[in-house]
Amino acid sequence: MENILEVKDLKVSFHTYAGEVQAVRGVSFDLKKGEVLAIVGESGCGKSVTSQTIMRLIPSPPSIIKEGSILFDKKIDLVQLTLKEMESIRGSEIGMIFQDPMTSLNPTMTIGKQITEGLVRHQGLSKEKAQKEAIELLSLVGIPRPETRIKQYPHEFSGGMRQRVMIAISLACRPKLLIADEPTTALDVTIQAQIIDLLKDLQEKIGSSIIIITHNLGVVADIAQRVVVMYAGKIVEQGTVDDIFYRAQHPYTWGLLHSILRLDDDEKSELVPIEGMPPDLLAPPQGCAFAARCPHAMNICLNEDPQTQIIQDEHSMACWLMDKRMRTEIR
Amino acid sequence: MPEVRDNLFIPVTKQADQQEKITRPSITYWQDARRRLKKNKFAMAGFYFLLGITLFAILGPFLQKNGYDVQHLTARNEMPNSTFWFGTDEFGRDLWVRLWWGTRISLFIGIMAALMDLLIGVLYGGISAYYGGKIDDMMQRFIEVVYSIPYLLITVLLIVMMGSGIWTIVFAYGITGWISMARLVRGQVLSLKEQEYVLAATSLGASPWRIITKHLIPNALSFIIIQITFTIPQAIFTEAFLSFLGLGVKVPLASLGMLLSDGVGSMRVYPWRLLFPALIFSLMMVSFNLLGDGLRDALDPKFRK
Amino acid sequence: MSDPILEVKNLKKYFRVTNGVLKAVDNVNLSIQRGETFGLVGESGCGKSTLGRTIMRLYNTTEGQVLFNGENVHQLKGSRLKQFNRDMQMVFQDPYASLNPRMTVGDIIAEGIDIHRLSSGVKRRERVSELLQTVGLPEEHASRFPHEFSGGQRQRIGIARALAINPQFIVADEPVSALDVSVQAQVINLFKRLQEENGLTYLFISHDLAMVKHIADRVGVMYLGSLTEVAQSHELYRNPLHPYTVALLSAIPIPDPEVERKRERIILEGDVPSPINPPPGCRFFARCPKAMPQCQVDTPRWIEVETDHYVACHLYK
Amino acid sequence: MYRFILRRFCYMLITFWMIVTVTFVLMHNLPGDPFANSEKLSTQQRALLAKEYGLDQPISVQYKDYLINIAKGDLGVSFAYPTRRVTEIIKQSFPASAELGIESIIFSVLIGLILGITAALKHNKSWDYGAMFIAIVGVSIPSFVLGPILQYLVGVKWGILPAALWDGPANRVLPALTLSFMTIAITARMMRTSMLDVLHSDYIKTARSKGLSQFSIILKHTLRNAILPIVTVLGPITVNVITGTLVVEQIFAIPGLGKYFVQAVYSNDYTLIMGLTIFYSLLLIVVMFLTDIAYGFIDPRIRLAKGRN
Amino acid sequence: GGNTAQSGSAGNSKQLLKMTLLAEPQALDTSVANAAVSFDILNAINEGLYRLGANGEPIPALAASMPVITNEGKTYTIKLRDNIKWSDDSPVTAKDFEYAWKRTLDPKTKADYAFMVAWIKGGDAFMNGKGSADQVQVKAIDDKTLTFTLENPIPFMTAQLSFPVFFAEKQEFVEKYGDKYAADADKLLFDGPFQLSKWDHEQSLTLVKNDKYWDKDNVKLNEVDVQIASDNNTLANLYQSNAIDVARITRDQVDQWKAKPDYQISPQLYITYVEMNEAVPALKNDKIRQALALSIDRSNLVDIVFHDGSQAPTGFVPNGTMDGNNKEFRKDAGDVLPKYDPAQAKTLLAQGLKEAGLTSFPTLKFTGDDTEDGKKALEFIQGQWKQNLGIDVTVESIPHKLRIEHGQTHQFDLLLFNWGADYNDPMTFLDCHESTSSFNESQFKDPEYDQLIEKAKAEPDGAKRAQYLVDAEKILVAKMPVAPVNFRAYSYLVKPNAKNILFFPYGSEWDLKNASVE
Ligand SMILES: Nc1ncnc2c1ncn2[C@@H]1O[C@H](COP(=O)(O)OP(=O)(O)OP(=O)(O)O)[C@@H](O)[C@H]1O
Ligand SMILES: Nc1ncnc2c1ncn2[C@@H]1O[C@H](COP(=O)(O)OP(=O)(O)OP(=O)(O)O)[C@@H](O)[C@H]1O
Ligand SMILES: [Mg+2]
Ligand SMILES: [Mg+2]
Repeated sequence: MENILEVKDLKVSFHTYAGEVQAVRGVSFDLKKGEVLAIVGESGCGKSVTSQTIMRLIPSPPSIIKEGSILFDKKIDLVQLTLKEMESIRGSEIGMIFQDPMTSLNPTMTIGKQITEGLVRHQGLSKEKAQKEAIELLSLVGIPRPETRIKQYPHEFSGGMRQRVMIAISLACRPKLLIADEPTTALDVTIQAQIIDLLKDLQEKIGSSIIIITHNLGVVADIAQRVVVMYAGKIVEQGTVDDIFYRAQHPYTWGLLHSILRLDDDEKSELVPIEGMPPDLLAPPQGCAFAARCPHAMNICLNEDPQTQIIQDEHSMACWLMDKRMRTEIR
Repeated sequence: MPEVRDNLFIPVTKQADQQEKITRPSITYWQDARRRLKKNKFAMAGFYFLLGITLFAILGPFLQKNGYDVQHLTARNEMPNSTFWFGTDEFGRDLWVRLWWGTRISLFIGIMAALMDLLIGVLYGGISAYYGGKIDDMMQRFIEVVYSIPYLLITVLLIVMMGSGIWTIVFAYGITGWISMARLVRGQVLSLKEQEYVLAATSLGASPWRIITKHLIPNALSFIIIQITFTIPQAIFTEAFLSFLGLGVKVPLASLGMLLSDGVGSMRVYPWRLLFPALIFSLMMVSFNLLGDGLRDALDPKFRK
Repeated sequence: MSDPILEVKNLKKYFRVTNGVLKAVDNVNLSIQRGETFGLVGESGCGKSTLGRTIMRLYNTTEGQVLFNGENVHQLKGSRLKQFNRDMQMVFQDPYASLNPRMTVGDIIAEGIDIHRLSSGVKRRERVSELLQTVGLPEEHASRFPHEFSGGQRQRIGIARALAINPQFIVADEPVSALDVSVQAQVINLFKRLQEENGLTYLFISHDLAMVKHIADRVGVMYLGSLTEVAQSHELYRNPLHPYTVALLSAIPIPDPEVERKRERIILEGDVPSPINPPPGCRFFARCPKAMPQCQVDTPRWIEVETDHYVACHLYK
Repeated sequence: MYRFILRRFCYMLITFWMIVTVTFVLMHNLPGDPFANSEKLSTQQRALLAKEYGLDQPISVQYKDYLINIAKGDLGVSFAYPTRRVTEIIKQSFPASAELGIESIIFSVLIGLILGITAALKHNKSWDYGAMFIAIVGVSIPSFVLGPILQYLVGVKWGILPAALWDGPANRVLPALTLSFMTIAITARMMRTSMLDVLHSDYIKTARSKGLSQFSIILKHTLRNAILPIVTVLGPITVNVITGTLVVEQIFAIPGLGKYFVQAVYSNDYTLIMGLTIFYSLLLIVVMFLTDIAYGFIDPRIRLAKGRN
Repeated sequence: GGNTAQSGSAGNSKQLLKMTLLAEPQALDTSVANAAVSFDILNAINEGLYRLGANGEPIPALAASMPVITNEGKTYTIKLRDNIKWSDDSPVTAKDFEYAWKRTLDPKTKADYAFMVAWIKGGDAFMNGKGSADQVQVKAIDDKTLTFTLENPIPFMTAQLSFPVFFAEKQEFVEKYGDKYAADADKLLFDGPFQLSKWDHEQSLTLVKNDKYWDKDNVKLNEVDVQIASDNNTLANLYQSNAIDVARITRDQVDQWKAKPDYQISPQLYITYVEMNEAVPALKNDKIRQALALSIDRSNLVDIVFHDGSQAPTGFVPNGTMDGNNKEFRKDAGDVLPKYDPAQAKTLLAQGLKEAGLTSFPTLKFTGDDTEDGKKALEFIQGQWKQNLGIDVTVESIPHKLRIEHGQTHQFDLLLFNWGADYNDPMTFLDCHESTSSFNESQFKDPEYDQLIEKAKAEPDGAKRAQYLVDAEKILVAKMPVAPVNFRAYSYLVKPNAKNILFFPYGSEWDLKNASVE
């Protein structure tokens, strides 16, 4: 199928008083039309920076895109666009949902105004038309009595409803791509289920491609078709959900899967944590970033960065364990 | 592709310690803050200016043989020259000496005001917030009352009752000046006392005294310090204002404010009588502000650049 | 063998807020046996922390009692209070807010020792090293400051602080929810190890049902200030009775695509209502898929449906 | 809502009563009596006068009478200006002070906001430093230095604007400017901080993600929210500026209220002191109350919290 | 820019003059008025029986002629002019004068200057609440004739009748407004050269020519715009920017202007001296007091502190004071004050201390006004004593009113005192040192001095009286209970095209009746 988004060798850094923080250190992945892609990984591994770089939302300075390209819809390289050109793509071609619904809405503006803003900007709708559209959107995301609701302010909504409003805003112009950065992390379990359900539902109806960022593997299993696993600013493994959950090859992915508790797991087995902590991106280590925490680390891991290798179809990973010279016993 | 030798494919043996290695350099909060402050050129400039001004305020008068009150009736209103570096006033008094004396007084008032802030403001705000409830309510009412009486009225009343002088000014400042500090500390303590580490101490059975001294004050300290860097110039400013109204320190001593208001009167004929005090005063104010701003940025981790 | 270390009887904790009364904990009954781990789950804002803090004496009660070793903790004074402070400790949710940023790790851990004057000088230092080792940190870290540590390490410091005075009972208020999944297990394993070694009793608060299931012997489910169901943990997961528990269990996504594809979900309608001035009747009424007219009027009673399996729902008589 | 207002009102009364009492006590401890003001009066005459103003009564009676009079809205007759009632003095002098104060607040808010916004938008660039430097210089020059300098340069030397007096609109410029320097600095700094806060907030990211232009984001999303914290301090600042015009009044010969604050104390003008205190505190209390309400208008969260009752 | 005095804005045909007052007139009620700022306006809008001429001589105003004085200079009979009217067209009658004076004496009126009217027989008793209005010996014999009898003969009485406290008031009008009388422009009646058309309190007053005034033909100005401004710098700046035509200036501005034709000096009947409280042991000794007086460099003081045309004093009665016998008192008495002599002062101090049995001079408190002049003078004198005598005093500047109270209750060691004449006669400066005077703040007691003053008061013969006063001053010089430091003068800037503005040495500052703008 056709790719809607191709990210190639993206490198993003922040200039801080302490030095250069290499938040994203060479990330490449594709997203097909109509596909749901999940990006998982530990806190601080660069998920948000990657997604916000696609939207060009990261303030510059302090950030710079050092290398790479983001090909959107086969033709436009988002990295090369001016901010003005980017403004016309944001909201209309690409929509975004943020983690915390409590702070992501402007507290002093009515919900209606916040939804219609994008419509008026991109589709040039009149106020009344935009208003009608907003009401429709609200009922689409399952908010009862949308006619009265659009006149209300964010604080009059609960967390779950605000996240629905965020979804309505991001879908207002029916974007081809929707990026959801931890859309449910701040919500309760039962509400989380509602939102995930809604996202799945809307994806079917509207047909947007979705990038969902999360560190909840349960959510990934529920909604995603493909998964990208990130660690310390790099992609360590990517593949279909089944590749990742059942045929994972990277020690970090193993660790991640092992440290997660499962509700349907009956026996009380000992949990296997990943010891240690992720490296400081101010001075990323030589070699594999995970080596320090990896139970299978070898001398080479400390010195040389592994290359990405394709294992099968869409399944690829970056680890020396897959190297041909690797003695089989260890594997 | 770098050349990779087979012998590298050997598992590393790790010590537990290595896993726990902390990547951040080990510096204390204060060291961190100091480093950030040192990086702030403006704040450091402010700091060094203040240091210089303080030094001169202490030593400046000794560089000249004249006392601040000696009148040279034959050398009145002289331009700056080799005998009188900053010129003389209408009594023929050495402005250099008077200026540094004035600076000394103004600084003294500033420092006293800072002490008042610490003594009254911090204590008041701290007690009000820590005990909360009815006590807080009552103490807040009281603050409201003091705040609602025109400050100028209180000050003038006091000066009329006690006579003018440094101590009266300090006292007057003590009556009204601590309010912003009290409010700030109260706000800080109110939020700090809900912090989980304070709850943890409470659940360990810590006494209020221990909580206040070990937990609340140290954590509000950076805000207090910043507030003080604002209080000091404010007190100096207030004294200058009172001097303009003729309520300043007792003659023949002169504060910076008095020299200024004197100088304004004669600025068209004897401009140096305004120029030098104004220069020092502005420099002092600018320095305090720069230092205060710099401290705020340095002490607030959010302001990391 | 019933040896309750903690009993909570008809506990109510209301907060007075600007627009009414916020019933954060409303009529909770609970009993925890010595040496067990009691898990408390429920959605955000349902009153778990408030319950924990009221048990810890950090809040006064509005009504009801908390009995610890048979004594009403809210009436303790003097040396008994000191003893209580030593016997019951708390581990907090936020590893960033629960350590005083201006104190060294050593002083934080030794705070209880200092307060209760348990030891000083060399002994104190030795005890701190010992505690650091217990929670798996090198002893040199005693001279460092909290901001130099990662979340997981900080949480371990918090645990060491609680352990310093040899408590019998620890209230763990969402001790791992702020941590990354990859380090959560470190802390959970530590909790389990300590329980085995020291025979501790835990009140383990969390909103992660999988976590609670893993660590707890018995589990209580809370909804909007009240307990809705209490049972042995395996019993609760196998045979949930209250419609809320059922929905909650079904809402949790399982990190297994196969399972997820097959699973039938119960998605609850609507949002958690506000605990301010709640209506009479069952708190869950508005969202309950099995609501009956009776539920709107009567508050359901607390009944033991099976042995050790309690529920508050009109569906069960 | 009614309960809220009622409670607030009660608090106001209590505060108010305390203020009256405190001032009353302070005032009666002033050295000297109100009729020491003239060399020419004989002792007998003074005694007669004191009697007429009720000053021979025990303090408690005077206090009681005073409270009763206040309740009736009567602030009495000024001792120093025997033909003028205190209420009249305030009525005659307040407009100039108020006008000057409000004009200077407008000046400072305008300039302060521009400086603050510039600084925030160009955070940590030379524009930021420049704007903040202007703000700092603003607080570093006392008005009694700035006023005469402006008066001489602009009014006399260049002859662009009237040097002093209170005749027409042109006369307002210099004093308002002098008075506004301090507040320019305050608003500029506050605006900078709060703009920075808002600019880093999540909902600005949301607005950007909708594809809104930088300009409309600042106009529609940032300003309103950033101004909120300034609104809260603006009330008290305005009151302070209005009553603290003394220096500027004197320099520019403006018929304002400021000078009475000093004069009344000096002349032991009991009724005027009390009247001014009452007026000032009332002004302050009312303005703070209004600020709260205004705040509610800008910030819907507050509006609702109060309206729910 | 710069100085454009010559092209002053006064050069208009509208006959508009722009004046300033240093403060708001506290009252324009002639009975109550107590300050120069009020007198200035009252002199313009009202008129007494007499008006002072350029040399301070009384000229008949509402009176038709000079008074007829009988009864050893105690009884005055005065005829009023025919065509004098209030601004409401009613005639000004002798009754209006009788009413006004009695009203002034009435304690209820709270008139500061009532003591002047109390020179009339029965006045003192009434003023102090002991007598009644009927016993006051002032009477309107008919509409046009007023007669009154004084307690003692007063040589300068005719001139004093120009003082606002002796103006007329219309009973009907005063009573109509009660408390509010004279509070605003529309609550005033006018019988002088101008009417007050607008009074913006604390800001400005507008005077327009009074068409009903008997001598309106000699009034040239159509309008006088009076702004209220007090700051010295501001006044100079306003003058320089042509916003005003007349400004009073001091010190540094004097230096700037003194060579220009705009500059004028108006010497005042006004003296500044240091009071020495004789109740303080160290100040009981004559020599110590003399030492303190001798060690003050008065000519430098006048130059530094005032610098406005003020003169170093040569006695206790300022230059320009008439002696009641048509001569200037200072010319009679001569330069009696010992010269500045630090060496002599030092010896005197040593001798004085020995006489007083003191080993050293105690540290005394030196109190004065907290005005700019006051503070500067304190500062200067303190420095002089320190440098010339080696003695320390602590300086305290307090508000004017408080200073007066301290003085009257004798709560001071050394006090800097200002005294302005109420009438043009040495008595106003001398009788306050009588031991019985309530203004005898230094507690100076000298029976001989008291006798001389009392004799002078009762003496109807001008020459004899003047001699008594000269002798009295000599006693003051010898004993030195107070040390004079300044004979005050005011410096004015007047646009050269503004003519015939009269500046007075006491009472009101200026008079505009004959002023004009060319
Ligand atoms: N404005 C910034 N300045 C400096 N460093 C930054 C900035 N924003 C992000 N970073 C750094 O970039 C790295 C990646 O951050 P990012 O927000 O993408 O993480 P994440 O994977 O989204 O984590 P989380 O799960 O916590 O949201 C982090 O190490 C972070 O410290
Ligand atoms: N000090 C307090 N004052 C007023 N209301 C409070 C206070 N503490 C808690 N509440 C309210 O009581 C209710 C229960 O809060 P609590 O913190 O116990 O919930 P929780 O179950 O711990 O939620 P979370 O999972 O978010 O920690 C909430 O609605 C909360 O807003
Ligand atoms: Mg993120
Ligand atoms: Mg909680």
